[in-house]
Amino acid sequence: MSINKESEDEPIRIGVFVCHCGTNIGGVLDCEELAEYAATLPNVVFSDHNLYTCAEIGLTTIKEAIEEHNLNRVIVCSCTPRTHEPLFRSICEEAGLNKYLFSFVNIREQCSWVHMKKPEDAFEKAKDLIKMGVARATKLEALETIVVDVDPSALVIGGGISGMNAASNLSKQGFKTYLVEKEKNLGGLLNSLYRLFPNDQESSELLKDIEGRIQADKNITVYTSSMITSIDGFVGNFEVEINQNGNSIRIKVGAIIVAVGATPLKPINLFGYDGKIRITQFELENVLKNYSLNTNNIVMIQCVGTRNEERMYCSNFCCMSALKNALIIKEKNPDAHIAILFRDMHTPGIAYEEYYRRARESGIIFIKYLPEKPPIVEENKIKIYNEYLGTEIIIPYELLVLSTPLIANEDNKQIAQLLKVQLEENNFFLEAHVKLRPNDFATDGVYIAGSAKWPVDITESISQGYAAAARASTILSHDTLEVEGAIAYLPEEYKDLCRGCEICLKLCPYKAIRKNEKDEIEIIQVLCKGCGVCVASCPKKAIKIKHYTNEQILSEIYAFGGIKLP
Amino acid sequence: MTDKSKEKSTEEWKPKIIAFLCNWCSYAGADLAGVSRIQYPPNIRVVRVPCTGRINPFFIIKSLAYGWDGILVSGCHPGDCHYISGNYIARRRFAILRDLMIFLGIEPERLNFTWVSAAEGERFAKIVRKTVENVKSVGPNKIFNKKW
Amino acid sequence: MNKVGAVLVVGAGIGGSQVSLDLAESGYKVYLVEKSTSIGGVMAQLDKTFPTNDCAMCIISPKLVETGRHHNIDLIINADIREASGDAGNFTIKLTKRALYVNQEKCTGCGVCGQECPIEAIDTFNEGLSMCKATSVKYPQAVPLVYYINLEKCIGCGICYGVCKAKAVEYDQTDREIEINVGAVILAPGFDEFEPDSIKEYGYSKYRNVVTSIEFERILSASGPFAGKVLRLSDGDIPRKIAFLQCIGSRDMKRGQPYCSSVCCMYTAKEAVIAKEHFDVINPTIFCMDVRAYGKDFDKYIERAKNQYGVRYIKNRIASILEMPETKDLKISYETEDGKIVEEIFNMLVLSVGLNPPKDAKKIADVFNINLNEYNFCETNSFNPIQTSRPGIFVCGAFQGPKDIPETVTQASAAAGAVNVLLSEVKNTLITKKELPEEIDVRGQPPRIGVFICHCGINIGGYVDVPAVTEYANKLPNVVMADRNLYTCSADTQTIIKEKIKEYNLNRVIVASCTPRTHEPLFQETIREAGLNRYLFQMTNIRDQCSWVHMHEPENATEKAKDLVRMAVNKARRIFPLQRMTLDVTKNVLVIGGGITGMVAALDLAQQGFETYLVEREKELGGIAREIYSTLEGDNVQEFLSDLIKKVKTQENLNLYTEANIEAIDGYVGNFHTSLTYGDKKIPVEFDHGVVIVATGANEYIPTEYQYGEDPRIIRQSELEEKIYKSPNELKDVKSIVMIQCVGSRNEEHPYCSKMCCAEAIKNALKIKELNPEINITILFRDIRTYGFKEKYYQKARQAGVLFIQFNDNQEPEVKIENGNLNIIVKKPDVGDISIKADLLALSVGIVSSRDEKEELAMQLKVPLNDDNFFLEAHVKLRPVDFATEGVFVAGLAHAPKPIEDCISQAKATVSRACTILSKDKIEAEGKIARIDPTRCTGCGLCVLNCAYNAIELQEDRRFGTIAVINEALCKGCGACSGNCRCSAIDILGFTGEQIFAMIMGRE
Amino acid sequence: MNFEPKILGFLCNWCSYAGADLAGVSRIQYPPNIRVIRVMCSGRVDPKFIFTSLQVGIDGIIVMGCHPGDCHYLEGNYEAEVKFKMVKLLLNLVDLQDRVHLEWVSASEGVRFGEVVTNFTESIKKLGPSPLSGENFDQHLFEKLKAIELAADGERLRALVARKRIIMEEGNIYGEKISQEDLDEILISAIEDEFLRQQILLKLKNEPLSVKDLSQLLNIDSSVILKHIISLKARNLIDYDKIEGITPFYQKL
Repeated sequence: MSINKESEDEPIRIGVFVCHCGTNIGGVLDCEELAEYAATLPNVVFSDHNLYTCAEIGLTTIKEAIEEHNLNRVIVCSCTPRTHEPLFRSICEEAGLNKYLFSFVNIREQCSWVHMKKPEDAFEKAKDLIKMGVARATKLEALETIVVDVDPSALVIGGGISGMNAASNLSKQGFKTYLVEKEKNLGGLLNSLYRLFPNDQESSELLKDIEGRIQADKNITVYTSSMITSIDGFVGNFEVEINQNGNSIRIKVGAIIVAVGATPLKPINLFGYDGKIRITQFELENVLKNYSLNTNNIVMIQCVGTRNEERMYCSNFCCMSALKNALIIKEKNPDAHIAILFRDMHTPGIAYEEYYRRARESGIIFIKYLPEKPPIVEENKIKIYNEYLGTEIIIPYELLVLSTPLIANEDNKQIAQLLKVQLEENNFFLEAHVKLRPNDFATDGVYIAGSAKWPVDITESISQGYAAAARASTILSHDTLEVEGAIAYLPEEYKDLCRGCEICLKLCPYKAIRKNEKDEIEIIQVLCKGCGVCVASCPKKAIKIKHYTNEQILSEIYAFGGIKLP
Repeated sequence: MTDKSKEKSTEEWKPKIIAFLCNWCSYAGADLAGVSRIQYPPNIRVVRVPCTGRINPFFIIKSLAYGWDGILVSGCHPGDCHYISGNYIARRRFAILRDLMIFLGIEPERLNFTWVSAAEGERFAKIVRKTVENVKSVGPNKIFNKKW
Repeated sequence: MNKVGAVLVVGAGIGGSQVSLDLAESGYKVYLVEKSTSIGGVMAQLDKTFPTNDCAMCIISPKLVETGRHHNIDLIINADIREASGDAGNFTIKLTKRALYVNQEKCTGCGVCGQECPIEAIDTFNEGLSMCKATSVKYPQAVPLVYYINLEKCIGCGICYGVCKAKAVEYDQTDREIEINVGAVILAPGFDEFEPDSIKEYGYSKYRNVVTSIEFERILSASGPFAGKVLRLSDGDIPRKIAFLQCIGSRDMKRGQPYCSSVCCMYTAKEAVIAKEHFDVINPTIFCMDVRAYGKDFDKYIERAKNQYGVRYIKNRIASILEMPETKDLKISYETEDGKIVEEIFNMLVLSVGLNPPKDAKKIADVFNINLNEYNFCETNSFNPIQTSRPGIFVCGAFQGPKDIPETVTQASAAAGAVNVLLSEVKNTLITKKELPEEIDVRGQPPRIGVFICHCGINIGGYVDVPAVTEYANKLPNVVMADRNLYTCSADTQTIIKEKIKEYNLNRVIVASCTPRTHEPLFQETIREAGLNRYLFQMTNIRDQCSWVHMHEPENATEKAKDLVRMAVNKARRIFPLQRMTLDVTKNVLVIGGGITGMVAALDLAQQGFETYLVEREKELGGIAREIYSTLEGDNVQEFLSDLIKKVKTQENLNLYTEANIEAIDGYVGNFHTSLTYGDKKIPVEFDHGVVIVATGANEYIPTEYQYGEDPRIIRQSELEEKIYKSPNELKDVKSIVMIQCVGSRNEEHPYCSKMCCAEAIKNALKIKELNPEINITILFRDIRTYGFKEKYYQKARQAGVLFIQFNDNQEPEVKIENGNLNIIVKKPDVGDISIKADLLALSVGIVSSRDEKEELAMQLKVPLNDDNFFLEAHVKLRPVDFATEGVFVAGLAHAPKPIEDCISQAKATVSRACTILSKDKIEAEGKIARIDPTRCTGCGLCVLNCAYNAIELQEDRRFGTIAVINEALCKGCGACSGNCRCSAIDILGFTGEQIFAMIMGRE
Repeated sequence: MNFEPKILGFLCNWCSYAGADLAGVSRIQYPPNIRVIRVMCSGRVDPKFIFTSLQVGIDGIIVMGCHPGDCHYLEGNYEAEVKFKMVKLLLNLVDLQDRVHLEWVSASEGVRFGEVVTNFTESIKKLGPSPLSGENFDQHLFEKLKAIELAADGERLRALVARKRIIMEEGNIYGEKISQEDLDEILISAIEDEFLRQQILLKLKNEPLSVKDLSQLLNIDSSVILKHIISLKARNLIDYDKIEGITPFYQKL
């Protein structure tokens, strides 16, 4: 922790360092003059200009200047804080200055580079920016970063393929891991599968392997037939209550992975589903396990109960399942006639497309149907309109297999509430960001893997399990967690202003605001990310934010406007 | 008067005023001021009595003797007395008491008698303000040296 | 069929509240159903009330608090009755309690929800003159003090839920169906004001400075939008000239209602007077047709308005109103008395709107299956004005016909009286009585005080440093524990208080929280349940009178709170248990006066099984009614009277003494003793009784003016009535009859209106016209006061050709007998003198009461007479049939002149009031009463004079000589005696000098 | 004379500020009038900042945030949008609405950032200098803007705006969704009320005034002024001062 050089009575002493950035800035702006200008600004006691402020020599200059001129604010006018702020902050810290007393002025990306052709105007702009930076710096306050201990253990909810892999991975990294499964056995949907695409491995084999590893792992505690009943706390320090057959178990973990999987849809009232001769693809797996098929005419219908108005999503793996199972049948009984009625075949990647090709070669018939003209299932034949022929085709069947999607578990809502995380419209769990944080939740320390988020196949489940484990380890591998200092808080002296309207509580995307047992609003510092929405919304203006205070922002506005308001 | 006490009186002096309020009108009026969140100076301390008729002149004299800086007595408006005629009796009583007190050299500004009805929250606040002003205008109660 | 000892009261205005309290006190379970969210009705909206200019809120709020807290009254707010089935004695009522979205039990009324609500709505209590929030309370002093969400306005932002520390906001509340079983129903839904939008000429809602009288009432009110400043709406200036227009929507066949709304003349005069009182620059002018100041002391009020306040009366309807575009003043043109049209500019215009039946009158009639009259008010008859067309369902207040507060309160009690008669055998069957533990004897123990300090959510805790105050309290002498609570009034805190009393062996309890006016009884009940005497409690107000009013000075507020707590502790150290004296009640009644009033009261009471003594001075029963044959409405009075007399004579439990003379009445409430002699033989008799009803009536004035008695053609109205009914032949040759009104009324000697003479004249005029339409009838009048539905007959009389000529107050008609011709001359300044030849002159004489007759009784009962020698009730508005002396009641003409239906109402009202005492085996007196130190009393008797309740007497004492003695049963503990006692011999328990000195002294 | 407007940009750290950096890296040229204040999220931009900026004479203010759905803080930019809508509505009252602008710019939209700034600068140039800029600024307008700032800063509008999105999108506490139009209607009427009330308060701050004085100063019908005087009095913000003749004067508490 850096020493806080600033004290209440100490006058503000600002040092301004203007960077030439080679010719990037210096080629457009007269940096020397800017430094001179900066020296004229209130509270500025030192200013300098360097060729490269971020180079070793520049950094040394800053450090020396802090020492020599007893600076308690440092401003660097150069490139963008987005890349260079951490560097300068650490230099300040090295010189014994709180890192939040550093301020950045961007005169390269947002000045010299974009106004090359108007150097005079750019110069004026740079002056303004420096003036604003100085005004802001005057109002800066030293902040403490908050440090919380991290419990080096994890909870994985769901003992399917994704959860087991996540647990195993975490354990291997040395973290105590708790694996909670609501069913009697681990394995999830793996239990109901026969062979797996694309390597045609037997599901039970895979399961045996991984389950064996899990059970043998002393670092993993497995709770089967168990439900999560409560979750308190926050990243690094979750307190979880598990109910196993009526017994309550309490554990403390630093991170949580949600790998609850999903449930296959039973297509009640669709295509004459009866569970006997008209079954689902999942049910077919069971039939295939101890091959008992003596039928020759088999028809499969894809996209049953999905990609429709009720479920506007593709279940991702059903095309592959159908192909795989069709090929298995063909393998056992080459005389079998198999027709797959599909809307679009989704076989992405090399291995999967290969599968598709093999299926076609093996004589399986693929017939496209239109969603507005779905196949009509009769007693032992199917009528289907073929777009290319322009006519209806009749296909006899002895076994009809319906490819149904995975749907969200019924208890997702309950778990989401416990974790204070969001669900999307189909009640799958919603990740923090679809591209950038696909296995994170907005809530820190909680991660997601597998079909709980979206229907995925085994391969993807396993990689997501690893991914989530890796994300969790970024937290767990630290003894302590340093949390952003520029966060919102409810100052003691403003507590009386707060009426508890809960506006902030509802707006906070990180659930960092709650009401404590005294019915008072409380901001959990470690959860706050400092976005400031609560601050800008609080009707009583009781909540404040550090480092982006109203005073700081207003001082910049005043500096630019040039008028000092009372 | 010593210099020290002079000094003390020049700094922010908060007069202490005792208020005798009848339960039915003035006390209710004071409550209404509260319900309506009408702000007034916090110098008064209220003693609730059933009726202004109950206020023995002695209470007033004792209050001054014990060093309260001012007195506020407030009852129902004439005719509104919950006990039919208590406030009339009080009015007569205080008219005489007031003369007596003035005769004794007590500044009349310390003695404030008034009526406040249950609907007059605003008026109550105003009267407290006025009373505090009155008392402030004559300074701390020095006639009686007795301090607590 | 089993009768049920419970009553449904519909509507919780002043009438509904009165009836509920009466019945609850008489031993019935009461369901008081109110359609809005708070009780109090229109009276709570009023600034002052006529004729006493009492502050409406001052006098109604204690009553409302009592109604809200009474353990026998189940208050159901925000509810509508849907269905009423069954018969008298046993009704099943289905009602819907609409959702408030706030839990009534949990809401502490702190108001934070309203403050934080971002949505504004129109404040209907202030008649739209100000704004309130979508989450609001009806008015600040509302009972019950419960907030509710106005669903029409609420956008559902949920802020109130968050800010409510009591967690009382419940958005998922739904309307609730309730079924109750009652023996009787009383309808008291009140009235709705006439809405003057429909009459375009008045410019209401078009011209900003035209307001209705109810709006003006809120403008006048100290708690109204302008805090009592009289300002006009266009620019907020004080209007120098205000014009009041009377009869807006009343007495208006075409555009409003044909009847007279009864109260407008008086409330207009009151509003004019109060406006003038507020700002002397205001000059009120009242435009009216007649001034109908017919009630007790009303005329005096009008005179005061005119003479003392300079209120200008112009007896004309106006011709037009125009707004001046620049100033927004109003130009009014009207006809002067001499027929000229003049224009005058006023700054503001107040429309005295009439009283309409409640908007949902038809619905009420449908639900309860009762008849409405032609104006959609509840149908009743003259001899039973509280009985609806369906047995077991009664009515009171303005739903029966427009009326003022005293008449409403009277009728409310009358309806309660009727219920008492109907349900007397199931009395006391459904009321609850709490079993309480024996009181702990704390005598000789040093005070062990427990202090409970309330955060009141954030209401106190947000401004006052409650922990600091608690710590401070803990250090005070004799305080053995001090604790603080989020809500001290919540149910769980009551349990805590009880536990602490046990744990710490407390013998004094202090609560520092809100106002004792509403919450003291609750805490007293709690400590009583824990075995402590309820007077071992002290309360100090650190919310309404501290945190709320010093929000910006938390430090000073904390200091004040500490002082207040210390003062309470100092007092608590000196308080001691008090006992409420209980008195046995003799369940007998003395009714003095055997007129209609007395007989109705006696009969109703005797029917309930109370031993009743009816005492009549004369030989015959019936009093003044013997000379009345018909009411204006055409009911046969003689038939009613003889029927009544027959019933009285045969009624069980009713002891009748005629030709009686009361020798002495001793004692006090519950325990009177009377001795009298009766019959021509002057047989003495003595008996005990619990209450007294005074119904001694009054007399017809025997005129000395207009040469009465000098000519057989000059007769009184009652003599004319006798002729009409007994010997109509005498009228055969009569061609012209002149009637003169206000003979012996409204003059210096009798400055009051006799209320019934206008009706009498019109009644006789109509009857004569019926007998012979050819007879010319001229009525000379000052104001025609056919108030209420009687207006109909005034219209009828005019239609029948009766000529009405107004004479000025100071220019009475002259009677000239020349050459045997009877001529009556009326002076009209505009048209000159009019001379009318008459064959008969009927003088409408007033009612007078003679001091000689009344004084003795007044002395015996220690009750007062007013200047006009009528008995003076305890409170004009709220206790119209009570005397200040408990257990003594007044009804009928003894109280003031009034027609038969009013007398009957009052008679029944006294029945109910009497029942509140007679229904109890024991009555509990007040605990905080005066106590005399006989060693200091000099027997000067000043206290006797000061006591408004006749609770002090001078008595000879063996040891101390002549000393004052307090009758504990009568003392109300006001302390007027104590404050005036020159020897400090009297102290008030609960507010002793020592206790108050302790509060004064205790500053460190 | 060539008018060079003063333009202030509030840029969210994650998208727009990065977009601006990208514009720099790509050497995209745009007018140099803009000065940037970096905030963590566009949702942090308190309406007060915008009103203050206008008051100190800045000619144009642009707020930039992440594209819908891209917010680093999940939904902060939606909040920014709701708040900005109120800012627009308030500025409508003084005809300054065209001087503020809200735009979404992502981290990859360097070119677009340049365009947005160029266009906005052009539009402000067309509008000419702000009536609040320079030495001889419009005092009257300044006070009105101050009133707007205070109105926006008041509990009522802040609460309404902060709950607006939830009520529109997730539904209110009764589970109903209220349409944007209906909410806007409520908001607009609240805005008009609060604006006028703050104007009254500002006027009363200097000296006690009567309803008629206020009516004249604010050019609003005196009966409307009175209505708001009642509301302000009920909130204990003002009180009677004195009565001159027949005219009561009010003072700020």
